This record gives sequence, structure tokens and C-alpha cells, in this order.
Amino acid sequence: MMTPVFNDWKGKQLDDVLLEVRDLVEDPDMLTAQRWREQGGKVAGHFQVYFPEEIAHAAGMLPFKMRGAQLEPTQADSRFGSYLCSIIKTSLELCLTGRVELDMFVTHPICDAARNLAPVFGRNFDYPCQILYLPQNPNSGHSVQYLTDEYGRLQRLVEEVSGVAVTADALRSSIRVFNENRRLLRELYDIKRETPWLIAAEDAYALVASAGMMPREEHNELLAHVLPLVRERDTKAEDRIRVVFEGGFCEQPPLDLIRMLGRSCYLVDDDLLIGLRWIVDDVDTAGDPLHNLAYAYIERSSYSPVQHDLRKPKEVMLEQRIDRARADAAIIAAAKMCEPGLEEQVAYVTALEKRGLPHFVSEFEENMTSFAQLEMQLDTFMENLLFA
Amino acid sequence: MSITAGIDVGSTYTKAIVLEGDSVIGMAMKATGFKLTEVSEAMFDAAIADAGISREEVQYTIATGYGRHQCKVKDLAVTDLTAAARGAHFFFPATRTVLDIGGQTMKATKIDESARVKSFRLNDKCAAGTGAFLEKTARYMGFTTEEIGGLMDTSKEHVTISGVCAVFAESEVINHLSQGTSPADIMQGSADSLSARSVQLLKRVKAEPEYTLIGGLLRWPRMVDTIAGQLDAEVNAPAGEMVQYTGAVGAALLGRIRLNKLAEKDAVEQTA
Amino acid sequence: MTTTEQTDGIVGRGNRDGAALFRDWFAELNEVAENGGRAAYVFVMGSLNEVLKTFDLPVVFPEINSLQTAVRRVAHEYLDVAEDAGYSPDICGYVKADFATQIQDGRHPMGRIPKPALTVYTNACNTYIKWAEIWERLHKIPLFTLDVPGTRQGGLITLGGDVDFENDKRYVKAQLLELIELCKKVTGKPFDIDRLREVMGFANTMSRGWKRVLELNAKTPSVFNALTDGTIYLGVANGMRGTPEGAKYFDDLVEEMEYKAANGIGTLTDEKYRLVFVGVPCYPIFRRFNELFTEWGGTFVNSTYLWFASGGTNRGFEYDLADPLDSLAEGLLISVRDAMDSMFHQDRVLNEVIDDFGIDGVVYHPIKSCRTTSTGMADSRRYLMSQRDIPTLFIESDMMDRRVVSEAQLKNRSDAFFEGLAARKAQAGASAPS
Amino acid sequence: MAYAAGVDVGSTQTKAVIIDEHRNIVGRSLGDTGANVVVAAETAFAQALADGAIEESEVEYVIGTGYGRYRVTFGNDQVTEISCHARGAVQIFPNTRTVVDMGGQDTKAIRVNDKGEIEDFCMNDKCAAGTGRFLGAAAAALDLGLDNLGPTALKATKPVRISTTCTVFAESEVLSWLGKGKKVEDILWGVHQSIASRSAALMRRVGIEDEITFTGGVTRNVAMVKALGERVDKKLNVSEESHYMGAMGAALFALDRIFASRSPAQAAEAAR
Repeated sequence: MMTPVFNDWKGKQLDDVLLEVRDLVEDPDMLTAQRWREQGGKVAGHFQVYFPEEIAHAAGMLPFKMRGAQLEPTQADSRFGSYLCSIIKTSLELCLTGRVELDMFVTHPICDAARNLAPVFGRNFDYPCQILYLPQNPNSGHSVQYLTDEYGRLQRLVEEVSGVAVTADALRSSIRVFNENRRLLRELYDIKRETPWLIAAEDAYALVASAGMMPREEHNELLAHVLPLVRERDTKAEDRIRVVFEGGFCEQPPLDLIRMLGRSCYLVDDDLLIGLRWIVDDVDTAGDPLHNLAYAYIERSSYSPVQHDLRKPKEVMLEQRIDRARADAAIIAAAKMCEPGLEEQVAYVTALEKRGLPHFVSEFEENMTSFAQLEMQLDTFMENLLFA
Repeated sequence: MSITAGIDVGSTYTKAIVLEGDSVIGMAMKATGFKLTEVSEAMFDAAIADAGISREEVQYTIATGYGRHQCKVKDLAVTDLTAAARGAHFFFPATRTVLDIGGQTMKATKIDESARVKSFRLNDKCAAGTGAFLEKTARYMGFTTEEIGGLMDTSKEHVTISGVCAVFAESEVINHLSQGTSPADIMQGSADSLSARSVQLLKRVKAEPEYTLIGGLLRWPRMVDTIAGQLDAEVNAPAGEMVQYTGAVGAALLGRIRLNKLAEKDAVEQTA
Repeated sequence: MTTTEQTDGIVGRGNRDGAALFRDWFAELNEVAENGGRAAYVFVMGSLNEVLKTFDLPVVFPEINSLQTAVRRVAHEYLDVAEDAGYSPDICGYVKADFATQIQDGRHPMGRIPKPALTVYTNACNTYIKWAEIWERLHKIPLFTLDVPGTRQGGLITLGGDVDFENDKRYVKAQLLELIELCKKVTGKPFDIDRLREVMGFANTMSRGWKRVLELNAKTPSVFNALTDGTIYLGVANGMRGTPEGAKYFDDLVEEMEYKAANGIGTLTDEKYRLVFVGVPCYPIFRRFNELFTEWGGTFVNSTYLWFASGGTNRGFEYDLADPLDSLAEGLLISVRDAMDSMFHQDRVLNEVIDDFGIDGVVYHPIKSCRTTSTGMADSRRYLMSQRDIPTLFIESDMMDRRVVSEAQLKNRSDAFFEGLAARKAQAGASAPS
Repeated sequence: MAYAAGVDVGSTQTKAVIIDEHRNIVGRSLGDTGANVVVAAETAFAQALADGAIEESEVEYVIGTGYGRYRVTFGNDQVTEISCHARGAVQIFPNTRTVVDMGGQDTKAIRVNDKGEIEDFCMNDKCAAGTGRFLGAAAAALDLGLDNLGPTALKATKPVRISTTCTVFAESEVLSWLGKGKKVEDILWGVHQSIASRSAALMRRVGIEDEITFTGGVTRNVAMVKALGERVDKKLNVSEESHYMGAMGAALFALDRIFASRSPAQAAEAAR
């Protein structure tokens, strides 16, 4: 049995627990992965957006979410050209600088930059670096079967790397752990939507992000401890506008930016780290677990600009998110150089203009340190909504 | 009649305005530098002196611009966009779109009939789409910022300056100069390039007439004409120096609104 | 050496006929558009022309339309229209030029482009998917994503019989059948498998021809310029895929290239350096871009563009007409995968080309518009240089957007590259035994 | 005695060097490029001649380099500054394997082999972010002389992180850090680190090998030499002649041409 990789919060007051979680999430040294390896554990690095972590988990590996970091990609920059987003560079930088040591790396065909990561990592590291071909035609009658087969292939790779045979029962019990985690994350978002004054935007974000950095059992324990305490908080609701933030499905804005947004408005919903909340309901545990995971990916899932499904026009999904959160306004953001994110903005704006919902369009970068422009836009928003 | 002040702490210049009712009674402007608190206070005092009044007579002061939070003599801070919308509306009440080109940013704002901001778009890429682009070109050819307007006025031939990067544009400028192109034409070429970017920004907010142009770059009539030509529409620009003071005027106007609200509140409380 | 008179007629025929076929094709599209007809929209990587031609659907390649706006020096007008509508300067220029064409009623320098009846695309480029979503919103038409799983890891290429390959093939085949159903619905026509066989037969001839043409450029001097001439041949390979005209064109082209090879007819009077091009050409200054190399005696004898943009025909894969559907699935899987590999894992193939084609230098051209082809280039170059002692040039610009194409910058870098090549050649000459 | 000359017409400055047959520098000059490139090249050459008290007729071969190399109208040939910087660096530090040159609008990283031939090179393509110009902008913003930048930056204790990539906006980024109360030295060191980081990425692209020679005018800035050295974890060669490295390289190529035109015996004699 491995000892926990994130103990720093135990026995502390709620505010200090949240501080520890924020520190963990912001630290480019990714200590939890290091602690896991120090105990002889193996790490499966998976790039944004979604990855069936249960499969790695069932083999006793730590599925580790590669979501970039706030660091200068000095080494990685030499492996890439000019017109590329930051997250692919800093994710590589984490590995080139030895901050994160992996036993395998998986990326997905989510965009033209991301899938190039498999060959780039493959040329730079000796461990298996692969593309998991999540289907882009979920509307084919064959897609669930295809994905089940593809997950089977992934399972064989995981078994080879970990040296552990993955049984159906092990996979089922991993699914249960992740179902519990999904339930807790849904609860956290309920709090954000219903009583946003109880939790700061950056704290909610850090709680979600930490899921990708530690064994899910540990994360379940953390959330199970934190959420009731958050609900008990005695914080006064303020007269702030309710805003949905859209554009954080892959590259992540810095925590400071989320803090800045949360200071002036209530961030009631978002697509930040949507991959961790991709499956919106429990995954069945009866029957073939790989099939169940594949089925859930296609039939019980959220949306993002990098997954194409005829049943889910992105602007319609955004409007549903806004309605569900009873939002007054939306921030339509994209990471700099993020092709799918930038392309989606036009459709989002058209839809929001049609319904007259206040919004503004912006770009961000994980490495940005100055938010004056963004703050000015947000303030203008508020001044004109509140003072009329 | 109420006396309010607006201080616009911009990235290049700091402007202050004192309003008595709808009349400008004092104004002052100076390069911002990096001591934002000091310069905003100095301009506040200069505008008051210009108005021939004392600090105590100013009933409400609003700061705007990128250094608005550093201004210590304010009662409230509002963003450039909110202030510019008010100012543009004040000069041209039928304004529906405001284009503000400053030293470091370019902003297109759509407003409604009561000067509320409906939507806006900023240029945040790099300096290529801002006043800095023109200043670099001028400086590179050995002219000062103040000479830009005069230069453009004497331009005769059309040259293209692509200018994605303000620094790279220099090599284009060298090229043109060594081929004998006149500095005036190059200056106008840069203005055309900048103007094209501003028109694009306007289209991105789905701009509607009337258009009001403000900001330091519009103090040159030729720049206003260039944009009007590319936009193929009539445009407004506040006369003379006011084109640079529009944000400060808007801030002062907002101050009056706040003052009236507070007065109402007082009245309500007194009657209660 | 043969004289000019003798070579008249055959030398340069590929370029002439290619241009003529192209004009005819666009004239036809123009007619369809003027008559209010619609076309199938497809892409070069996995066009599925085989299926669409079976249903007699006119085919539009928006990528080709967009690049034509750049070659004809009007791309910026189109980019402006799209950027005015809110599309970012940082995204694919092809998407933007096409969007502008769409919202301006098909107006295009080569004639009017008909509206889509449906659109079919693979995931060989993810931007294809985002692009098709734009048409879905503009025209409310059916989209069909033919999802072709690519190579999972460098060097792990699965083949027929392998469990993973068979899984992928089943998926591709199932989707093909779904596509055929969609085509039946859209056109109201029945599916004729013999017609499919016929179309696939023509495609086979073209694949065979293209493979041979590419091989022949290993000759010194090279028989065609992979950057300029190659782009014309590519246009036909894509636009006429699966047609009798296309098949004849490639038969003729093989004849021309064989003739040039046998008679030592090259593209430059003095071919000093044999180069391979990696990426998509710089279309806004297409001719000038090529001259940056030819004026130093450099010619492109091969190009990854001729692989990934040829619909996979570079591999010369020939369908088994006895079992057309199964073979089409296999061919798609192999050719689309090869197109993707030539971008992701190009270092592997370049190693072979350098030897087989006697390459003196490799020119990498990453562009702002295309992350599919550009993302891995710097790393792949680095890797190649760690394995081989070969000079390379790395220049960034764009295929559409002249705002990021700086001729002075490009010339500075290409001059330095050739200065290096010249020094190397002089050194090799000096140290060679006399 | 025959002389060879190199004239390096850069985007900001033009340099000329005259060498004798033993590769000694006998005349040099440095001036701003300004608007007229042809004149700048002529002036630089004339001043170098004057500096060495050499008659123009004694100079047998002239090579132009730099962005304006085709405008060195009196030159016999042109060679890119990439080749010239490499050549100059190898001449002065024969074991050089990596050359990094920080110029006005581009930074070049060049890898050379043991024979001094260029194996690979890379330059910034997209914009001027991270070039030496960034320093000039920061100096202007802080009202410091270029010579004071380095010594001031070295006093830093808590460097700030500069994330702005646009050189033109460097100014406002610097000002905003000042506004936040950061010390000048901490900001400056951040600026140096930001440039060093970008240059190091370019160097890594061509491969960093022993020894590294750092060329260009920026080498006079001690902080830049330190920041770059730290970033690549190597000691950098810096020559007194760094500023003239491009012109020096061009002159060396010119000398090669002179020798090549002579009989081998003559050349050997002259080179001794």
C-alpha cells in the first residue's frame, strides 16, 4: 500500500486546507507525482482534455493530468515554432526539466497541436508516447465498439508498462472510485452555481485541478472533508453579477486570473478542466467495464470545442450552461494560438448576441502575469450592468 | 451648479478636466511617466488652477485610464471604456460606436442611446495596431511624435507598410526610404495600415453609426480622414484638444451623475 | 541532349494539361453554382472521391480554392472579410478565405463556387472538423466525419491481420457504409457497386502513376520541381481522383517524366543543390519563394507536401476491385495514416529520401496557418540533425497571410543557407582525392 | 599591402572594418544607419578609411553584410550577417561552436563545426520579441543610459517576471512594475532574464555546444552576458570587437576573395 502523496492539508482549518491545495496546484514541481514515484509507483501522463483514468488506475498507476504549468518553457521552446499555444510547450518543459517523470505519455487527437505531442515526446523520451484515438465520429453506430477496442489497446499498453494485469473486477472498482469523485465534483459545482459566495473561484478551481494530480481515493477524501465545511461557512452573499467563463477546456488561465475574475463577479460555471468532469453521470459497473467507459464517453458526456458530436452544437450547450447557472453574463475566452478555441468564439458570440446576453471576448495565456486589460473589460461590464 | 473633475491617467498622457455644469472650466495635460500618483495629482491641481478654483470646490472626482487605481485624489474609478462612452455621447449625442486609439491600445465600443456600453473589443496582440506603431515609424525617420500630423498632410503617393511587428516594420521603412520614397508617404502608409486595423476592430463589434473617434492619435485631422475613408462613413471627432480629453470629460460627467444620485439619497434620508 | 523542337509537345505537357484540366473543372463548378446546384465539400487528405464520384456528385476542395486566392494575390481581401466577422488572425488562413467565399455567395477568382450539399472529411487535420462546423451553421447541411485512427506511436505501424489494424478497419468500414447511406439520401440515387469499382480502377491508375512520377525525380537532374510543378500535379491528383481524365493525365505524366529522365532533361540549367521541402509552400509569394532557391542553383526534388496532400496516392496503394468496400476501407486507413505520419513522423521518411534522392539540404517551412503540419517540425528537424550530417533551413511564414511573409527575412535566411551549402561543397571538393 | 573591408549595415547601426593581409584590424567605424542606407554605408566606409589612414584605392575587395547589404553600392559582393558573425567569431575564438548574436531586430543562434563552417542557424521569425531592442525600450522607459542598464540590473535582489513579448510594450510593462512599487534593478534583471530565456531557446534549437561566442553590441552589457550565461549554464566568449563581428567577418571573406584571386604561392606568402 502506498502512503498518501498529499497529506499537507490534514488536521488543518478549512482556509488552510484550501491554501495547501492552491499551493499544490500552482507549484510547477508537481510534488505529488514525485512522491508517488519515490515509493516506486508508475505514472501515466495524459494530456488534456479527457483520458479514461480508470484504466491506468486499475493497473495501480497514477494517472497524471498534463495541463501545462506556470513556467518559462526555455527548453521546450527550442522544440516548437512561433505560432503555438503555451500548454503544449510547458507540458513538455515539465518533462524535459525532470519536474515530472513519466512511465508513459498519452495525448489525443483533440487538435492539430496536441496530437503532434506524441511524436514530439516520442523523440525526446524513451517511454511509450502514444495517441489515444478518441473517436471524432461519435455519431457512427460503430463508435462505442471502436472505442471499446481502443480502450482495450490502451489497457494492454498500461499492463505492459505497469507489469500488472488489469482484471475486469479491478477496473470496476476503479470505476466506483471515479464515480464517487465525479459525484463530489458535481456537488462542488452545485455549490458554485447555487451559493457562489461560499467558495472563492480560485479555491473551487484548485480543488478540481488537484484531482488530476493524486490518486482519486485521496482526492475523494479531500473533497469529502472540504465540501461540508464549505457548506457550513457563514459568508454573506454580495450583490455581484453571475458570470460563466468559457474557454478553459485545455490550456488553463493562471490562478491569479481566476482570482481576479472571482473578486469582481461570481463565477458560477465554467469549462475549466472539463476533462475531469467530462462524464456527467455514473459509469455503469455491471457488465464489460471497458464498454461501459466507452459508452459513457459517448453518451453521458459534456462538450468542448475539441470534440465533435452532431448532437451537441457547442453554442447550444453553452446556452444551456448559462441557463442552468442563471448567469447574467459570459466571458468568452480562448488561449492564445488555440485554433479550436478561437474558431468557436464566433459561434458563441453570434448566439449570445442573438439572445442579448452581455459578454466579452478575450484571449489568455497560462504564463500571463498582467491582467490589467482583462480587469478593465470586466469592470466596464460591471459598471454598465450595475449602474445603468 | 455642480463642479466635478475627471482625471484620465493614460499610458502616454495624463489629462484632467474640471466641469461646471456642462462647461469645461479647467483642463491640463502632461506626459504620464511612471509616477502615476504624482502626475494624476499634479494634473488635478493644474486643471483646478486653470479653472481658478480651489480643491474644496470640486464636489466629486472620477479617475479613469490605465493608472486610475493609482490616482489618490479620486472619489471613484471607472474604466476607460465607460468614461469614453460618456464623453463621446456628450460631444455627439447620437454616437453609437466609439473608437479610441491611444498610445498602447485601440478600443472599439458600441454604446446605446444613454451612453451605456453594450459591447467592446480591444486590440491586445502587440504594438502593431496602436499609436506606438506610428510613433516608432516617425522616430525612426528622425521625426518627433508632434510632427506626424504635418508629415501626413504632405503625403502624395500611396505606399504599403504591412507592419505586423512594429519593430520589423522598420526594415520596411528602410527599404522605402532607400528607394527614395518620401517620409511623408511612409508616414501616411503607416497610418493607412493602422487605420485598416482600427476599421477591422470596428467591424468586429459590428459597429453602427454615428461613429465618434477619440484618443491621442486622432488629434491629427488626416488620421480622422484616413479612418473615415477606409470605413467609408461619416465620422465625428471632438474638436481640437478635446479629442484627447474625451475620457476625462466622460469621467467628470459620470462624477456629476454620482453626485446627483448621492444628493437624491441624502434628500430621501432627510425626509425619512 | 535533345533539342527544344524535339521535346516540344511532351516536355511541359503535365503543366499545360494540368492547368487546362483545372480551368475546365472550375468552369464546371461555376456552371453548377450558376444553375443553383450543390456540390460535395471534401479535403485533400482522404477526399473519399471514390464514393462521391459513384454518386456523380460535383466535388469542391475548399483547400484548393483558398490556396488559389493566395496564388492569385487576393488572399488578403478574403482574410479581411473573415477577420471582420470575428475570426482570429492566428487561425488557419484556408478556413478564413473559404468562410469569406461562402458568405460572399461563392465569389472566387476562378469562378463561382457552388454551395455544399453535404460535406465529408477525415480527422487527418482536426481543423477540417472545425471548418465543417462552420458550413453546418451557415448552410444547415449534413456533415460526415470519417474518423480514421492514425498511427499511435512512432514506428508502431500496424498492418492487415494485426488485431489493432483490424479494429480500426472495422470502424472505417462501418463509417463508409454509413456515408454511402447518407449519399443515397442526399442524392436520391441508389448505390451502384460496379460504378464504385470503375471509379476505384481509375484511382488505381492515378496512384500507380503518381508513385512512379515521384520515384523518377530521384534522377539527376531532377525531372520536375517538387515545389512548383508538383503543386500542379497535386491539383489533378486530388480534383480528378477516380476519373478517366485523371487516369489519362497520370499515364501521360509518367510518359513525360520517363522521357525527361531518359534524356537528362532537368528543371535547372545548372542543378547545384538537390533539396527536399517539408511543409506547405508559401503561396502569397509563390514564384519569388521558389526563386530564393533556384537563383542559387537549388531545386526541390521532393516534398512532404506531395505525400500528405496527394490523398495518399504517393504510396501507390491499389485497391482490390474484387472486394471494393473492404479494400476502400483498408486503402483509406493506410493512405490517411500515411499522410498523418508524413507530418508527425517525417524524420523517419526523410532519412530514406536523403539517401535515395541524393539530397544536399532540407528546407522546413512551418507556417502560422497550419498546426497540423507545423507543430512537430522544429523537434523533428532537431532529431534529424542529431542523426544525420545534413544542412537544414528553418523558415517560418505562411501559406495565405502575406502580413507574416517578409521577403527580406526569407532571403536573408535562404542566402545564409546557401552560403553554408557552398562552403560545404567547396570543402568537400578540396578534400576529395584528385 | 592590400586591404580588405567589410561593411555591416544593420537595422540600427552601420559598422565598417578594414583589415590587412594578416587579418589585423587597421580601421573601423560605427554610426547610426538612419534613413539613407546607401549614405550610411558610404559614410561608414569613408570613416573607417580615415580611421586607418588608408586610401580607398588600397582596399582591394569590399563585402557588404547586414540587412542593407545590397545597398553597399561600392561593394564587390554581399554575404549574409549570419555567415559573417560566424566567421568573425571563429576568427577571434577558434574553438567557437555556437555563436549567438543579439541585434536590433533579430537574435541569431549559429552552430559552426571545427572548420568554422555553419552547420545550422536559427533566428526569431515572428516578431522582435526578445531581441536586443527590448533593452533599448526598457532603458528609454526608465530614463537610463544603455551603459547603465547592466550594472543596475546586477544589483537585483528580487527579480520580477516579465511576460510581455512585444518589444514596444516592454516600455509599459516596465512602467507598470514601477507603478507597483518594484525596484528598478529588479525590473531590469527581469527584462534581461526574459531576453536571455528567448535567446537560449533559439540556441537550444541549433544545439548548444562548447564554446559559445556572444557577439553584437549588447555584449557590452555585463548583465546580459551574465543572464545568458546562466541560462545556458556555460561561460560565454565575449570579445572587445563584438560590436564589429559582422563587419569583421565580411572583411575576412573579402580577404579570402583577394587570396583566391592570387596564385597559391602569393597567397601563402601574404598570409604569413
